[in-house]
Amino acid sequence: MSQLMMAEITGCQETGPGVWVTELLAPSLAQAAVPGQFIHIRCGEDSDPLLRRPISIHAVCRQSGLVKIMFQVVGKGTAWLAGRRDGWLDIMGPLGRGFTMLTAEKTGTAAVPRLVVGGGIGAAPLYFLLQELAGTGYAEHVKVLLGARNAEQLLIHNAVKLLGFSVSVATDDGSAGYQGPVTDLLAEELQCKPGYVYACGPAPMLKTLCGMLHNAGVPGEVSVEERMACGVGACLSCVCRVKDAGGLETFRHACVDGPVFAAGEVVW
Amino acid sequence: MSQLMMAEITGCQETGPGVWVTELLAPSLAQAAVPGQFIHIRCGEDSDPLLRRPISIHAVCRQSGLVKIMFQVVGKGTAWLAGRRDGWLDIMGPLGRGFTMLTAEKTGTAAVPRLVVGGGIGAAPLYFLLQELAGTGYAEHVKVLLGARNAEQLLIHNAVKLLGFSVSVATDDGSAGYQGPVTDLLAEELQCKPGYVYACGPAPMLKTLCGMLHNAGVPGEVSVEERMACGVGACLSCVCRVKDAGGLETFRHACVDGPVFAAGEVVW
Amino acid sequence: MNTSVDLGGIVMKNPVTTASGTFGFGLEYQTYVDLQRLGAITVKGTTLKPRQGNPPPRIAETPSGMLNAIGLQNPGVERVAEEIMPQLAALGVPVIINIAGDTLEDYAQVARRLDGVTGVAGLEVNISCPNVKKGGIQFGSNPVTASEVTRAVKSVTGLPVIVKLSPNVTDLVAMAEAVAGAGADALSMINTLVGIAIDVDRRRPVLGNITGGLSGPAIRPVAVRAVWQVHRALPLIPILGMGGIMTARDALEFILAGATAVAVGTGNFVNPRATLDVVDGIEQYMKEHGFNEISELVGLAQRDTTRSDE
Amino acid sequence: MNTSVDLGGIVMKNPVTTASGTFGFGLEYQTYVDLQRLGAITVKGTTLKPRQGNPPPRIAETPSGMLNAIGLQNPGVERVAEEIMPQLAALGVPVIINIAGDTLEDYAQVARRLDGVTGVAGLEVNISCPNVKKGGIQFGSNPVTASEVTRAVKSVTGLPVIVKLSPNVTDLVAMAEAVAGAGADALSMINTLVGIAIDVDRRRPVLGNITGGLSGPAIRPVAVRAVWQVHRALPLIPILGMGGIMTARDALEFILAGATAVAVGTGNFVNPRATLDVVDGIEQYMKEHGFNEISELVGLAQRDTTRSDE
Ligand SMILES: Cc1cc2nc3c(=O)[nH]c(=O)nc-3n(C[C@H](O)[C@H](O)[C@H](O)COP(=O)(O)OP(=O)(O)OC[C@H]3O[C@@H](n4cnc5c(N)ncnc54)[C@H](O)[C@@H]3O)c2cc1C
Ligand SMILES: Cc1cc2nc3c(=O)[nH]c(=O)nc-3n(C[C@H](O)[C@H](O)[C@H](O)COP(=O)(O)OP(=O)(O)OC[C@H]3O[C@@H](n4cnc5c(N)ncnc54)[C@H](O)[C@@H]3O)c2cc1C
Ligand SMILES: Cc1cc2nc3c(=O)[nH]c(=O)nc-3n(C[C@H](O)[C@H](O)[C@H](O)COP(=O)(O)O)c2cc1C
Ligand SMILES: Cc1cc2nc3c(=O)[nH]c(=O)nc-3n(C[C@H](O)[C@H](O)[C@H](O)COP(=O)(O)O)c2cc1C
Ligand code: FES
Ligand code: FES
Repeated sequence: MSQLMMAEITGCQETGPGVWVTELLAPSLAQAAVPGQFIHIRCGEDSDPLLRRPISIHAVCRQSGLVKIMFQVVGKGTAWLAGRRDGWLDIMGPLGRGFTMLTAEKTGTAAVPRLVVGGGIGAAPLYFLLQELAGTGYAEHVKVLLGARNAEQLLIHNAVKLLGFSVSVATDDGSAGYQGPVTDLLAEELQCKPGYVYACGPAPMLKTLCGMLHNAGVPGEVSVEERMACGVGACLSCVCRVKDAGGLETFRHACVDGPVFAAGEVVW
Repeated sequence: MSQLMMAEITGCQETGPGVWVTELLAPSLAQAAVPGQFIHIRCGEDSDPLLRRPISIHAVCRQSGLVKIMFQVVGKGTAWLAGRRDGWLDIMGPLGRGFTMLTAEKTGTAAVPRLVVGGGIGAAPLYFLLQELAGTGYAEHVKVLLGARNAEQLLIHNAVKLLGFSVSVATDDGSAGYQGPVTDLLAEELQCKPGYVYACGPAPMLKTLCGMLHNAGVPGEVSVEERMACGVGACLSCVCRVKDAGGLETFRHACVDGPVFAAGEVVW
Repeated sequence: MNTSVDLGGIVMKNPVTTASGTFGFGLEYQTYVDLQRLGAITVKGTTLKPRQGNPPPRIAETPSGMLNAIGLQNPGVERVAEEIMPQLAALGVPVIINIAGDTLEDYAQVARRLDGVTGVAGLEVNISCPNVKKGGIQFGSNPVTASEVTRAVKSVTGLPVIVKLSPNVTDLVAMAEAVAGAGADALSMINTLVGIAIDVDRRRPVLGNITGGLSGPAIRPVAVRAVWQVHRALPLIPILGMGGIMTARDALEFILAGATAVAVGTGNFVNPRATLDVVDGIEQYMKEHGFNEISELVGLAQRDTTRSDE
Repeated sequence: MNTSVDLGGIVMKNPVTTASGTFGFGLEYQTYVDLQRLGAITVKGTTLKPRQGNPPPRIAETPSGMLNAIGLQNPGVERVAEEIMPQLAALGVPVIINIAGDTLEDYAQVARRLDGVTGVAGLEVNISCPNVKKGGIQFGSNPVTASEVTRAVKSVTGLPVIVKLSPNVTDLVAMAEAVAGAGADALSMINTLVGIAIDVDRRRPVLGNITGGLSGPAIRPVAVRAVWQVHRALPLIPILGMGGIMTARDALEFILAGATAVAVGTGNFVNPRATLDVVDGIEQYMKEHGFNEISELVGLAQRDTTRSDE
């Protein structure tokens, strides 16, 4: 269950250009969180910046009660956050609906081959997902595709290799791996008919990806970003346009119905 | 001349309950400043708190280019300031009209006996004044009266003794020196007809003090606090009601015409 | 100590409620807030038929504030009455339902439907929503139409009726007088100010709806002024004050200016426990300053004050 | 790159000026700002006779904003014309004099006195000051009186006349239409919103004048909306946009919404170099985004935008 809490900052470091990882001691959060969920962070004590900032859970250690977030500095909230090296953080979480963990019961067989696709800072929540997938013992059925602008901006790929996954990499400038969008790598992989795809990244990448999954008839889930105020389903601000099975379009709320949605239901 | 500058914070420590001294490296400020002047400090990078905060210059070392301010945490601006342990501070200064330094030319004789009276955090700018008075070689003609709520909250008295001045102390609870308001000490001293009185402290104290000086026919100056926006005479917000020699009341601006005013001209 | 207030017939055990649209139907905040400690729960704007609301983005952050253009997304009065009210009624806290419509008849129908529904303690008539074209602010910018809506609602319900005023008018006191004259039991103010934010990189408005309603601490001085002016002109009608309340001190500004009760809106997003912090903080203030009755504080800052130029 | 603009006959080498009352007579900021780099200098509100202004405290800080109740303290038009203008004229920068009065005749007399004074490039007619009882906002809340003031001033001066509108009205577009119809060469918006802050400990208003004008980043969304609406309705009349501008990006919001020029007000207090930072930042933006003429940006965010409910 989500809680409002003061979490102690136990570490904070820059892991890439403008990308920071902050570690929090938050045992109840570590216990309750599932991959794809986020925390809602108050950035400062005054009223500018005013609203909390939603940041995905990046990594969890249930034993030690430590939770990590990974974020890119893009504005005043994240700049403030990057300046916190110790002290306490006012957070709410875990929030939202995370990725569906395909268990043996749900799929008939848990060994369905899975693809995990991340673009840019979208890799952040995927590390937690991969931590959990590693724990299921089916790591060999999981392949990871990561995209970034260049080698320097590539995130989590070393850590993911250490978890034992096979990783392919794409960069816009070819400074690491394949030169081009990560969705090109996906196109190849789709020919091997993966059973399920998890993805997080910038909206244009996810849009392309959803189209590809649709054409290939492959199911999957994507994590989307919408502007949020409350984070708990009360303000109705974080709407994402979805269509139901019958094709009828409605709004769903990224903070409670998402941020993870079935790839097929998001209307881009 | 006043400048807008980024000054490096070279130290910051709590010297009393909720009272902080911050040291800045600001050679041009150290050169230009006179006692009673203030600096105008931006507290944060976002828009809350919005306005700069005026803080008096507490101590100056012209040789090293170091300037100290002493402030009490009373709201969000000063709370922010107390949190700055290093880095840079966006300041403007020196600003305002400081205390009149009575030189031999001005008075006929520089050895006119002087009283320096401080209440609470009002002691902050008086230390700089005393630094300068100590330099004139007439320290033995200067007496310092300091008031505070209690012994713990007494400021600058040790430092002032080290400068070689004789200090009398008054506290509300009698935990140090005389029990009662510092103006009681002043009443005694006024019987010895000091030549000039410098004072800074809370408005009620200054009001009483100005009345006493008037009755005793002793000239002097007081430093007042008004709410300021621009600090440079442009916004017309920091008005202090004064009366001219003819008794006509007008408004003067604490940021440029003050914060130091002749004790006789302030209308309380 | 007595902190209970009577807001035009709605008896609240303390003067703190939630601002419509910022607290959902209350249940969303149950994890963080003991709802039973609230003076009342004011729920999302409810219309006759369900509404989808506006296209995203629906919010933009601004300095010490936010713009919203939710567009009255809500499940419609039928589901509110049938599905949501039973859950809320069980809490035993007065529920105020904020209602909106495109036409006088809409308002009347929603009000009629809610009359007698268990748990509903009063209606807050939103004639000031800046985010829908018809109804909303149209009714709220003209004293004549505002009083028509008030009368339409009053004539079909036995519930206390609070009319929510828009600050986007030249003469707020005239609006207040009009709706008070038409029978409003209380006034609530303020709704949001109309604003726009532009995305400088995309060279387009940030919001899908272009304009949105500005709320949060940024507007508090405007809201306190509204309460002050209306309380000065109409000291007898109770006011529900809101606009940028984050803390007990903020709430006290409204009460001292003349509000009988206060609502926390945007503040809930920043601090989900803001309502309870306000409840506790007001009690503490009363204790420290020796007030036994909250009513002693209402409008207290107006006593012996005259404008220099009056 | 061409950043020069024509604000209703006032030719400015760049679109940036100062908001009246926040930059004194310019000279106060000379130590910090190379005044000759400004597009124009707009000075403090000037009246026929000298004024003392309101009793202190005159300002209060609020979240991302401030309230002021200076009350038009100024040395009177005679001293402005005789003593201050000669110093300003020497700079060679267009000077816009903000004028105010209690009566139509006051406005006309001030305007007449300034006609032909060297260095004065235009008049900004303040019909929207919330801090004086007579004149000021009274003229600014009614289209008829607003157009009367405009006509009174236009009939006695050959200078370009900018009329400064108040946001404290129900229908800003109607006001704009009225003063444009009466001959205003440009509009300036917005003046401050009326607000109150209460000192909770003393249980009194913070300001000596009780009410004050709210300025600063807090009001920016309201100001951008005002510019947007008026530019949409009256695309031909140039607008001087202001309200919470601190940076070039803030200024660009106004220009993209439809302002021909912008003024920095409260921002000067926070960053005395804000005007020049805005000048430089706009140029940089134009370079980065490939704009050669500032005029290409004016109102650009309105192109192809329709409200979802229009
Ligand atoms: C469910 C969710 C999970 C997220 N997880 C991560 C993460 O793990 N790492 C990470 O770096 N970023 C993540 N983001 C994006 C992150 O929330 C924004 O980058 C951040 O809010 C920007 O705040 P700012 O003050 O620095 O920027 P500003 O631009 O100053 O923010 C202004 C406003 O816009 C909102 N906003 C700005 N960008 C975004 C965005 N992309 N999505 C949603 N709201 C935005 C802010 O919350 C704020 O209200 C996530 C977003 C969502 C919705
Ligand atoms: C010329 C001058 C010199 C000063 N020197 C010192 C000093 O050396 N040490 C020190 O501790 N304090 C000094 N003060 C008072 C100091 O400026 C205030 O305590 C400080 O601004 C409070 O800011 P805040 O954000 O912490 O409080 P808040 O109450 O949050 O401030 C809100 C607003 O009120 C203004 N304000 C609050 N208190 C005062 C005050 N007493 N005087 C003027 N404006 C105020 C703030 O500047 C701000 O705009 C001086 C004031 C002036 C005018
Ligand atoms: C996201 C959001 C949704 C709102 N929805 C409604 C609504 O449905 N009906 C209504 O009368 N007011 C609505 N309001 C206005 C608030 O109830 C309140 O009047 C306003 O936000 C000012 O208070 P605040 O600054 O505390 O938020 C909404 C405000 C916000 C921020
Ligand atoms: C201290 C102060 C004094 C002002 N004096 C005047 C004035 O004399 N005449 C006028 O038309 N506007 C006056 N204004 C309003 C500003 O010119 C401007 O319209 C308003 O502050 C909004 O801009 P800002 O948010 O950038 O400050 C004053 C504003 C402030 C803050
Ligand atoms: S952020 Fe409030 S409903 Fe999703
Ligand atoms: S602070 Fe602006 S005139 Fe003194």
